[in-house]
Amino acid sequence: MSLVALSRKKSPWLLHFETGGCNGCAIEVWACLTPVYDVERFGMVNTGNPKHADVLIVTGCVNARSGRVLRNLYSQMPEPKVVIAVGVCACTGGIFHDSYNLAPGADRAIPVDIYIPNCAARPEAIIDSVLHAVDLLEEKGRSYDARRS
Amino acid sequence: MFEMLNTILKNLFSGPVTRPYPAQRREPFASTRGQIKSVIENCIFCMRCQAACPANCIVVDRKEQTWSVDPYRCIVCGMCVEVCPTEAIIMNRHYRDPVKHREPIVKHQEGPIPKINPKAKGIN
Amino acid sequence: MGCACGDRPTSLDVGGSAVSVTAGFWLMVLGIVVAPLVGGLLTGLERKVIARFQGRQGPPLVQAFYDLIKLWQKQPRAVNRIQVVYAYAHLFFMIVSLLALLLGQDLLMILFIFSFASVALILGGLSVDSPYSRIGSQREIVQLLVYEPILILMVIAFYKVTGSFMARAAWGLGQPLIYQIPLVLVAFLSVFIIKLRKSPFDLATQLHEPHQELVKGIITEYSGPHLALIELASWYEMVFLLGLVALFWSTSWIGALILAAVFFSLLTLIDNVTPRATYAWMVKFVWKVGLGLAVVNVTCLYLG
Amino acid sequence: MIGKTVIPFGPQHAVFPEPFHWRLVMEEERVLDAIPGIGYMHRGIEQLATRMEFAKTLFLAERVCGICSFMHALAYAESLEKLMDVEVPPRAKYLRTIWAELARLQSHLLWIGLAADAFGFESLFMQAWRVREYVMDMVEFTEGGRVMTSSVTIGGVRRDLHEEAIEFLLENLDKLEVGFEEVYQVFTEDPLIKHRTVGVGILSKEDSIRLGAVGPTLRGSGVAQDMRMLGYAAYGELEFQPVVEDSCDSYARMVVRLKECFQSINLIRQAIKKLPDGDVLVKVRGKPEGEVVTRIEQPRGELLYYIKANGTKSLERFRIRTPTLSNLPPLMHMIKGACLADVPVITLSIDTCIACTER
Repeated sequence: MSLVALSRKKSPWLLHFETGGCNGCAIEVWACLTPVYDVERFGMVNTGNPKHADVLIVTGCVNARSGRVLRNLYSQMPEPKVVIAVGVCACTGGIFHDSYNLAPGADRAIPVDIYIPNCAARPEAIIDSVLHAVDLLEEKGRSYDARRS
Repeated sequence: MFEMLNTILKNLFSGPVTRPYPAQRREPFASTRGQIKSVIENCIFCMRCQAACPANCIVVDRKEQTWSVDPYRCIVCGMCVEVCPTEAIIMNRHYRDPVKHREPIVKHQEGPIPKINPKAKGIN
Repeated sequence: MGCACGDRPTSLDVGGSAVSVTAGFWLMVLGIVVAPLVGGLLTGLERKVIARFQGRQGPPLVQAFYDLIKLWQKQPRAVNRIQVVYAYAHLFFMIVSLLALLLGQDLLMILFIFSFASVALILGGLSVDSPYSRIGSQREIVQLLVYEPILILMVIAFYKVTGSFMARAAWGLGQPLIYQIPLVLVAFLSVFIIKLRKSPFDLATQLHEPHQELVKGIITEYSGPHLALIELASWYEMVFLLGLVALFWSTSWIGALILAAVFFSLLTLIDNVTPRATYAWMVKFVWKVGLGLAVVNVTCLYLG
Repeated sequence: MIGKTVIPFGPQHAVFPEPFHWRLVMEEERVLDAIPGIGYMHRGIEQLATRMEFAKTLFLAERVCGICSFMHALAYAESLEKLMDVEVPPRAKYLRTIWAELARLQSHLLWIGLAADAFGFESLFMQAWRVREYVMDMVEFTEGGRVMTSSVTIGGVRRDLHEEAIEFLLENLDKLEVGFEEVYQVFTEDPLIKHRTVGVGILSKEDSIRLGAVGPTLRGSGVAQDMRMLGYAAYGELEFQPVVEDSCDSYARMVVRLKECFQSINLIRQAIKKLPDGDVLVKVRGKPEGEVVTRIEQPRGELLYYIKANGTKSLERFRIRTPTLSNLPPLMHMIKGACLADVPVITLSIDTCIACTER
C-alpha cells in the first residue's frame, strides 16, 4: 500500500453534527472520544471545523432548518469525504418518522455512505463504522486522484 | 492544579483504561437489548407486534405469511418481544452492524400457520 | 536534534568568523530535512503522552506524519489566493529563522524573521471574512505584544553576557548561559507555551485539541494542503524554540538536550493541568511574572 | 480595531454537542447583545403524541431528550398513573428512584466534562467521562440500554433488580465515588477554574426568582427548591436535603451540581438498603381521561408535564415545559456584558439541553 493510501486510512478527522434528535447518539459519539473507547487510536480527532474534516457524523433526524446547515457543512468539506448516519433517526427518522416537519433520514439531505442502526447507537458500533469509513476514504481518495490527474 | 497533576501522573503510571475494542470484544451484559430476531416457525400472524410497535417498523402480512421489520427504524424498546404470545420474536444481546445499504428484513413462513396455544405462555 | 549547539562544525572559529561554506550548506540541509522529522516525531510523542495522561491509549507515534500526508492530498480549497501566499510565507519565514539560528546568525535578526512568520499567519487570518479567524488573529496580535518584550530582554541579557548579538557567540562560552540568566530562562517558558499554543495560553488556535470556543481560531479557514503548510511550519517552530532553549546550555551536547527535554515535558505537563485562561489574565500574568523575572535578571546583570 | 462584529456561535460548534445558535453582537471581546436562534431540533413531539396511542407515547416521551430520557419517561408514567388512578407497587417506586438517580449522575458527569471542556481543560473532560463509564455500566447492567433504557412503564417498571445486579451496583458505586472524589477536588480547588467561574455570570437571588430560574441554577442563587421534596417515586421515604450555594455565580452552580453527585450516590445506597420485596408491575386497564400536571426534578431542574386526555386512545394535549426553557431568560440576562471567552462558561453553567427545549 502506498504511503498516501496508508495516511488516508490512518487519519480520519471527524466532524460531528447533531441535526436534531434527542442527543442520545450525540453523547455516544462523544463517549467514543473518551478514554474507555478512544477513537484517537485510529487517528481520529474531533475537529469541529468542516474545512478540516474527512468524516461527517450525523446524529438525529433532519428537519428543514438543520438540513440546510447540514448541506452547508457537507459542501464545505474538501474531498475525499465520508458521511456516517448514526442511529435510527439519522437513518430513517426512527420513532419520529411520522412527524410533520422531518425528512425521513439524513440521506434526503446529503449522500450517506454508512448507516448505523439502533437507538441509541452503541459506541462499539460507532467504532465499527469508523473502521468501515477509513476503507471507504481510501477508496474515494483513489477515485478522487484519478479525477484530478 | 496540583490535584490534576496527581491525577494525570496516576493515569500515566497505571496505564490506559481503553478497551481494545475490535481486537477484543467485551461480552455484553445479560440484560442488554441488542436487536430483535424473528423465529418465523413460531409465528401465528396475530399482528400484536405490529400493533405494539411505537415506531411502526414491523409489518405482518397474514395472507402472504410474511413478517418484516425495518431494522433502521426499530428503536429496540422490546415491546414486540413482550407482547408476542408464541415467542416468535426474541431479543438478543448483540447490536446490529453498520451497513452501506439499508434494506428491510423480510421473513416468509412456509406451510400452514402453526396452531400454538397462546395461553401456554400466558399473555400479559 | 537540530539545535544550534549540537550541529557545530569543526571548522567553526569560536565567536569570530562565520561558518565555512560547505559546513553551512550541510547545516542548511540538516535544518530543512531533519528539523521537520524531529518536530513531527515530537508532536506524535506529545499526543501519545497526553493520551496516557488522560488514561487513553492514544494514536501511534508517527500519527503527525499520517496527518500531514493526508492533508497534503486533500482537495485544495482556498477562500482567496492571498491566504495561500500567507501560508507559504509563514512556512518560509519559519524555515529561515530556524536556518539563521543554526548558522549562528544575529539573534535580533532571527527574532525579527520569527516575528515575520507570526505576522504572516496573522495576516492570513485577517485576509478572510470569517469572524472566528478574525478574533483568532486579534488574539494572536495580543500574544505577539505580550511575548515580544521578553524576547527582546532575552537578547539584551544574551548580549550582556556574551558581548555579541551573534547566536554563535554562545557556543564558545566557558560556562552555560543558564548560570548567569536563569530567570530569563524561566520567563522564556511562558513565551514557549504561548508560541506552541498550549494551555493555559491556547487562545488563538490549537492544532490537535478538539474543543474550543473559536472552532480553530486563526486557522479556521485554511484547509487541505494549506493547512498542511501551517502544520509543517509548526514543526519547524517547535524545533526553533527548542533550539533557542538549548542556547542557554550551549556548552555541552548533553546539557542542551536535557534542557530541551525538560522544557518539552514541562510544556506537556502544564498543558494538561491547566484550563485555558482569558487573554486579559494572560497579559497580566505574563507581564507581571514573566517580564518581571526577565527585568530583574537583566538589572542584576547590569548592576553586578 | 474592528467595530461591532456579529459572531455566529453555532449551530455546529465544538463546545456544544447540540445545534444551538447564538448571534453574539460583539465589541472587541465584549458581548453587547445575544440573540438566540432555535428550531434546529424541533421534532414535533407534542403534535405527534396526539396521533399516537397513549401507551406508545411513553417511548416518544423518552426520546424527548437522550441525556435525561429516564426522567421524561418517569414524568409521563407518573402523570398517566395519576390520571388513571393506578397505585404503583412499592418496589417499583424504589427502582424508579434508583434509576432516576443513576440518570442524574450520568447527566451531571456529562455536564462536568462539557464544563471542563468549556474552560479548555481537556484532561479533566476525559477524567469526568472516564468516571461516567462506571455509571453507564450500571445503567446498562440493570436497565438493558446505555442511553435509551425503556425501563419504566405505566403501572410500574419493566425490569426487576436481582441479587447480582444489586451487588454490581454497590461495587460500582464504590469505584465511582473514589473516581469522582478526584474530579471534585480538581474542580473545586483549581485556581484557574476559580478564576474563570467565580464572579462570572452573576444571577442574584431576586433576579433568579423574577426570571424564573429552576434547578441547580436556582439553587446556586441560594433558593432551596427541589422538586424531589414533593415526594414522587420513593423520595418521600428517603433522607436528603437540597444542595444550596449562595454565591450566585457560575462557580456556585457548578458546586451545586458537583455536590448533587454525592447526594445521588447516597440516595441510591439508601434506596438499595430499603428496597422492599414484591411485584414491580400492576396491570393497567382502560383509557385516560381528564387533565393532570406533574412536576419532576430533572438533572437540569424542574420538568413540567401537562397532559389532557379525553378517553380515546390518544391524548388530546401533551405539553412539556423543560428546565432549559425556564433557564433561558436568566441566561440571556447573564450573557450580556460578558467576555467572548466566558460565553461557553456561562451557557454551560445553566446546563442547556436544546433537545428538551425544542422537542
